[in-house]
Amino acid sequence: MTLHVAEKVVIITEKIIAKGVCNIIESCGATGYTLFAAGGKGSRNNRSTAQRSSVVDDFANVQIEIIVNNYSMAEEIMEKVRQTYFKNYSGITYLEDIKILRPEKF
Amino acid sequence: MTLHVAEKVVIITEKIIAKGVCNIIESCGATGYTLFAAGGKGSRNNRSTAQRSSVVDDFANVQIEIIVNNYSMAEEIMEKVRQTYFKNYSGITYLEDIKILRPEKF
Amino acid sequence: MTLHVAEKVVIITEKIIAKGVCNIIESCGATGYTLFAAGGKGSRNNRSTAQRSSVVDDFANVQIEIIVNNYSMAEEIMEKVRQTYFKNYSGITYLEDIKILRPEKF
Amino acid sequence: MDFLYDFLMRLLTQFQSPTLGFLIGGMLLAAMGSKLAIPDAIYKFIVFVLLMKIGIKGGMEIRDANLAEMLLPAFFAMVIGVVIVLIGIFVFSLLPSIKKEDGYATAGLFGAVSASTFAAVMVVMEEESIPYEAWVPALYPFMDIPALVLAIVLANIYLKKQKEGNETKVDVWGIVKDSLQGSALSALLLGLALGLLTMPDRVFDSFYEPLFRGFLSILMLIMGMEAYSRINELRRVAHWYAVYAFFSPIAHGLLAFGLGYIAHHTVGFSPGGVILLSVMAASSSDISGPPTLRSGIPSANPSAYIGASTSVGTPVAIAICIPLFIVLAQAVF
Amino acid sequence: MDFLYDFLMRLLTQFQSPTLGFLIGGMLLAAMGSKLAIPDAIYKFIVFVLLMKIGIKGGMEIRDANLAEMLLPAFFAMVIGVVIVLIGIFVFSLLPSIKKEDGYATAGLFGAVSASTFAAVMVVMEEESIPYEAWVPALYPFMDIPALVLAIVLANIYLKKQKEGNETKVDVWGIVKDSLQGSALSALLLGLALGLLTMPDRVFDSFYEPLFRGFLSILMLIMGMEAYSRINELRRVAHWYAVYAFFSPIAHGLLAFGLGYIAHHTVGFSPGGVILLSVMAASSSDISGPPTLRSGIPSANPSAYIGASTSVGTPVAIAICIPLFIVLAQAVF
Amino acid sequence: MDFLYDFLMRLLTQFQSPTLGFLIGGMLLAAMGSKLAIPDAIYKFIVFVLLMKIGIKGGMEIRDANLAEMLLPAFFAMVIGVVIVLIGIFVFSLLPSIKKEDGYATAGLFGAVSASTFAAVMVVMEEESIPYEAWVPALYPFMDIPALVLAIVLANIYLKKQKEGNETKVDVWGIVKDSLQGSALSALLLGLALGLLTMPDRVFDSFYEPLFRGFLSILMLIMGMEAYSRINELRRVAHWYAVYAFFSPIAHGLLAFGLGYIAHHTVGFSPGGVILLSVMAASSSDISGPPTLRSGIPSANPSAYIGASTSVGTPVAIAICIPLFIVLAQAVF
Ligand SMILES: Nc1ncnc2c1ncn2[C@@H]1O[C@H](COP(=O)(O)O)[C@@H](O)[C@H]1O
Ligand SMILES: Nc1ncnc2c1ncn2[C@@H]1O[C@H](COP(=O)(O)O)[C@@H](O)[C@H]1O
Ligand SMILES: Nc1ncnc2c1ncn2[C@@H]1O[C@H](COP(=O)(O)O)[C@@H](O)[C@H]1O
Ligand code: NA
Ligand code: NA
Ligand code: NA
Repeated sequence: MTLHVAEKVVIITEKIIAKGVCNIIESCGATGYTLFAAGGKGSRNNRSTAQRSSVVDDFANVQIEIIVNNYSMAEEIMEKVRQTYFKNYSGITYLEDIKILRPEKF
Repeated sequence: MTLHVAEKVVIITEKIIAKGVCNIIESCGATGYTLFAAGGKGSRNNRSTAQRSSVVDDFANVQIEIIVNNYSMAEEIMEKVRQTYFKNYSGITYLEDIKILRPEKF
Repeated sequence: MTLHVAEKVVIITEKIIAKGVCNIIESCGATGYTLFAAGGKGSRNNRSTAQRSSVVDDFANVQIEIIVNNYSMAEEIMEKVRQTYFKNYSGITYLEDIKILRPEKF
Repeated sequence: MDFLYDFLMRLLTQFQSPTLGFLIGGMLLAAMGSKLAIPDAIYKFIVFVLLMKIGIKGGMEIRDANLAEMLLPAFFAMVIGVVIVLIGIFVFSLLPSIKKEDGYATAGLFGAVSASTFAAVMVVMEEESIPYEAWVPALYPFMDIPALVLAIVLANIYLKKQKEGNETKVDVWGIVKDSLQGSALSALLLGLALGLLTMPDRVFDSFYEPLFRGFLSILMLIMGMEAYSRINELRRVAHWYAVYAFFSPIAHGLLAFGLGYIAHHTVGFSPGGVILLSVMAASSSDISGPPTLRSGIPSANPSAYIGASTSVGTPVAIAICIPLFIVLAQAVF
Repeated sequence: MDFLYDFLMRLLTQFQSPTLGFLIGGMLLAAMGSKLAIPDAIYKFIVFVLLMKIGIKGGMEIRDANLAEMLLPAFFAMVIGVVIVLIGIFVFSLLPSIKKEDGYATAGLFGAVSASTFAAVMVVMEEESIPYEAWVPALYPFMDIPALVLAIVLANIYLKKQKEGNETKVDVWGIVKDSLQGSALSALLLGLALGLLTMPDRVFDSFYEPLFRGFLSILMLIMGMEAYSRINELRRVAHWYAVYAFFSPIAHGLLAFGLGYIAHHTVGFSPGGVILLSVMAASSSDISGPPTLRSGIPSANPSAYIGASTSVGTPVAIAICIPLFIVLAQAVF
Repeated sequence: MDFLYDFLMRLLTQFQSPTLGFLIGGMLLAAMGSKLAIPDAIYKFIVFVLLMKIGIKGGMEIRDANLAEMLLPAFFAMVIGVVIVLIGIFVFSLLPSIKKEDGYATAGLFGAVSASTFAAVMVVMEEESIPYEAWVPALYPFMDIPALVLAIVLANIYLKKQKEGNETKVDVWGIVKDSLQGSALSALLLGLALGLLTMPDRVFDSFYEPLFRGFLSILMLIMGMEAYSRINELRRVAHWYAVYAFFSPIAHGLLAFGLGYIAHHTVGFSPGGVILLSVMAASSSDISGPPTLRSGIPSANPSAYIGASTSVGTPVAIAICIPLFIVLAQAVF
């Protein structure tokens, strides 16, 4: 089993802009992404996990993970998301090194 | 605090086969695993997060993470899951290096 | 785009102590954290994902991720959580290397 | 002529029925990109309550029923399930650009029974006060399970032959068990048992019965939204699925109507029972069938069979087949 | 004097009404750190059923209504939505330490309509058997949408001027669409259409109508818990938001009462209709408005406008404005 | 003899009661590996509505009640909670292979009260039209809280002694607060307050009352599934837990019956009240107790105490103790 080095971009931000972030991801050419519901606390605010009834549900968090086998695409996604949204919406983004099986898939 | 290098296997696949994947994981000898509900988009299809009523709920995604302190067990899990399921079900798998506290626990 | 090396502490434990764990995290000086609902199996028990009605819901798992740009803070969080809780509650903790954009944010 | 007139009139009335109204409303909402969504937990609970209501009611009334009367209709229900699958497989084998196992799976889904369509026809029967035998809801599994089992078994035999050409063994009992353990059949059978063995009249009258209509209206809304949102998937597969899904419910219903007619004249099966049997046959499984097929025929493409059933089959069964078989029964009996 | 006495008496009775009781109960539970939580799925379902009930009822009765009568009140509803926003923006521009776009967003939210307050006043009208025109619920979007659109458009014109000083274009239709696609307006309009075009009497009588009061009680509990838990956020922003949120509902309601009075004398708008129009004006959007504003004016701080509306505006509208405008109508008409 | 005959007859009838039917149905479904699952959001909502119903009803009727009558029964409720815990700890200290703190925790859970068992007995009382004092539901916290507090305090004193052998201080008020903040007691007390202070008759009659029976049936189904799925956990701990969980509910109920008998003869406590007090004592907490114990005695193994209560204690309380104490009351009073 040969593994290949690849990158995982992680974006944690408000659920309300999840769709917009996914559009950016696709426009950068990523082959896919995975979404998780999340709660959290950051510099701006407390966000509840989607457990209790939140009258304004769209302000919960979402974590989006994108695997790319190409460092510059990772950079591009992070940069675009940051520039488009992180002035007005809360959010952070970071990168992890991972090892994948089939580089042609990503 | 001495940390020890270990591996985290990540599997993202259809919820409907989660049980089968967990059986493979246990049969390979892993000490545990953690499951997350996920949505996503990949080469095959769009999978919704479990928010809206999905008439066919079992087609949502699940992410399974397994920590092993043994590279060959990681390989074995990835290989077996891939061979058993990824021809017919959507799914990806990858590996991350992590650092753990008590290697004897995993 | 210059990326900076940082650490991600991951804690998987029982939902019932999530609040206590978050207090420890804040007391150690972390700037934020992110929470996920999780299910899992470990040395102690099977924990269901929060899908079916669990009469005793507070025993589901939660995964907490904390990004810190400072190795000793990571150590401190892991150590304190372990000492405070892991004798009586199930839980594991590990560390991942990540790359962040703005080190001053964390 | 009269028949056609009656049918068109009833079709018109049907379009004024809230049941269909909610279905179409759901489609329109989805088409207009509305963010309205019924939470998954509510959807699951609604399906549970609807099936419990049908089951408990059936169980309570079966107590005094002459179950010998049920034998022939139950046998016919099985025959219908089996024949629909065989016809379906045959039809798909004639059509171009259909992957073999996708055809098997689609035929299986159309042989099985839709819980939502069944609940919808029950409300219409009540509104029109058309009587039927108490045990008719118990025919559901007799049609549903054989259809799913047959489709899965035949597909696996086919697939194994492809691979090895040698001996084949499929776990039939495993598939039956999987069907029975599914949430829809579990709820229906639990309801039947509780209706039969306990005295649930008060909880039935105060809860399951009054909520039935309202929960059905919301289920219809969900099915409408689902139908619309699956159309895109259906577009990506061969168009023959849509054609099959449009015409076969009518054909399947007619087949069942014919057998029901025989049962009427031999064992006195009621006209109301014949209508229900026909709508069961016309319906295609949307809740419990898909997961069973997904694990039974993993290589079949779910976009094909789920799209065909949810986006076309169920709307046709509800909007066209329910009024059609009521009018037909009125014309024939 | 008499009026004041009546109002205080009614305020007292109001405090005995379960509606307000649940609202206050929710606040107390949150204040005492209770772990009681109504699941999000239930909350969404409750809002859906409440709005469907209001919509279906309205739709069923509009059928025989003379819609020409609706023209002037609908026009006034629009005027009220617009004027509230303009006044709000003006007021906030006079207050110190208010970020410009936060003022726009808050004014927009108070111009829009609260689904929960509206449901609450409907129950009171029923309890008091105060009659009103069947089409009054249909006034909701006429006030809600213009208010949100205007606030977002003005904020964007302001923000673009800040940046560039040159030509500005805002996607008005996009904002209208976003409002209509929101879950609250979608449900209300779907209900209206179903009430108008289908015959939902039985499902309405057996489901939507009986659940209305109970679901409202739970929604009030949730709004109470939410009000309390948002107070902390409100504290962190300028205190003027709380002052505005306390007094403006009364002022907005009075403005609407005045216009309703004119409509009463010109086109015979009923006193009940005037009360409803006033409470709509007094209410501030809590369910559908915030997400629309969040995407329409992303740089505005949600803690300011949501805190103001949910923690102060809605409790004031329910506890003070509902009894106030009923008493006022009794005094005036 | 007559008594035994009556009891067996009633046990038989009880097996025909839908309440028990749903409980057993849930166990069977789980045993057969059914995929049917009631979503967590629905479960939480059901528990909330059941407790609100009991609370509101109690609150409405307490208004005209003579609360002085309540003093002795409330005192007895406390005594029962305390004595059950003390006996439990003593019994477990005699049994082999029981970890000390697991015994404390299990005793605490059996001293506390089960919301689901309590709702179940309320339905039976209604069905049998057995009258009781309006304030009996308010006895719940008088038994529940002292039991949990005592178990936690004693366990912590024990644990601290183990470690240091020196002075010990346990935060009693913290535990009481934790109990009161739990979702079950919060809902019950909120309901009591609303029933007492507001006029919730209409919302009660149109919503909480009609849904009660149906929601209880679903809660029983859930408890049955939970009971079965926890049996495996129970197997892994000492078998004495199962033995204790089987016999102690009957013993606890008899103890309460005795004290209730005294209250009957001294302050005229009604036979219906004695039955309710006995079933409360017989029941073991399944919803709110476990989380309180988990944080109060973290080193105790939840598989032991939750397994004992949910898998054995609750089924015994519902299936055996409810009919037993009704028959006993009929024999004695
Ligand atoms: N240091 C951190 N570690 C983990 N997650 C974080 C951290 N800081 C922020 N987050 C997550 O990112 C979201 C937005 O952060 P912010 O923009 O700082 O409000 C928060 O709600 C958290 O979920
Ligand atoms: N490039 C990617 N990055 C992150 N997640 C992915 C990626 N590709 C696929 N996935 C996830 O894996 C699931 C199955 O992928 P696939 O088999 O390609 O349909 C998708 O639904 C996503 O959740
Ligand atoms: N080897 C592992 N890999 C991934 N997750 C694990 C592993 N071991 C334990 N966990 C998670 O940590 C939780 C607590 O573990 P434990 O304390 O061993 O019962 C489990 O419920 C799992 O969610
Ligand atoms: Na069929
Ligand atoms: Na307003
Ligand atoms: Na007890």
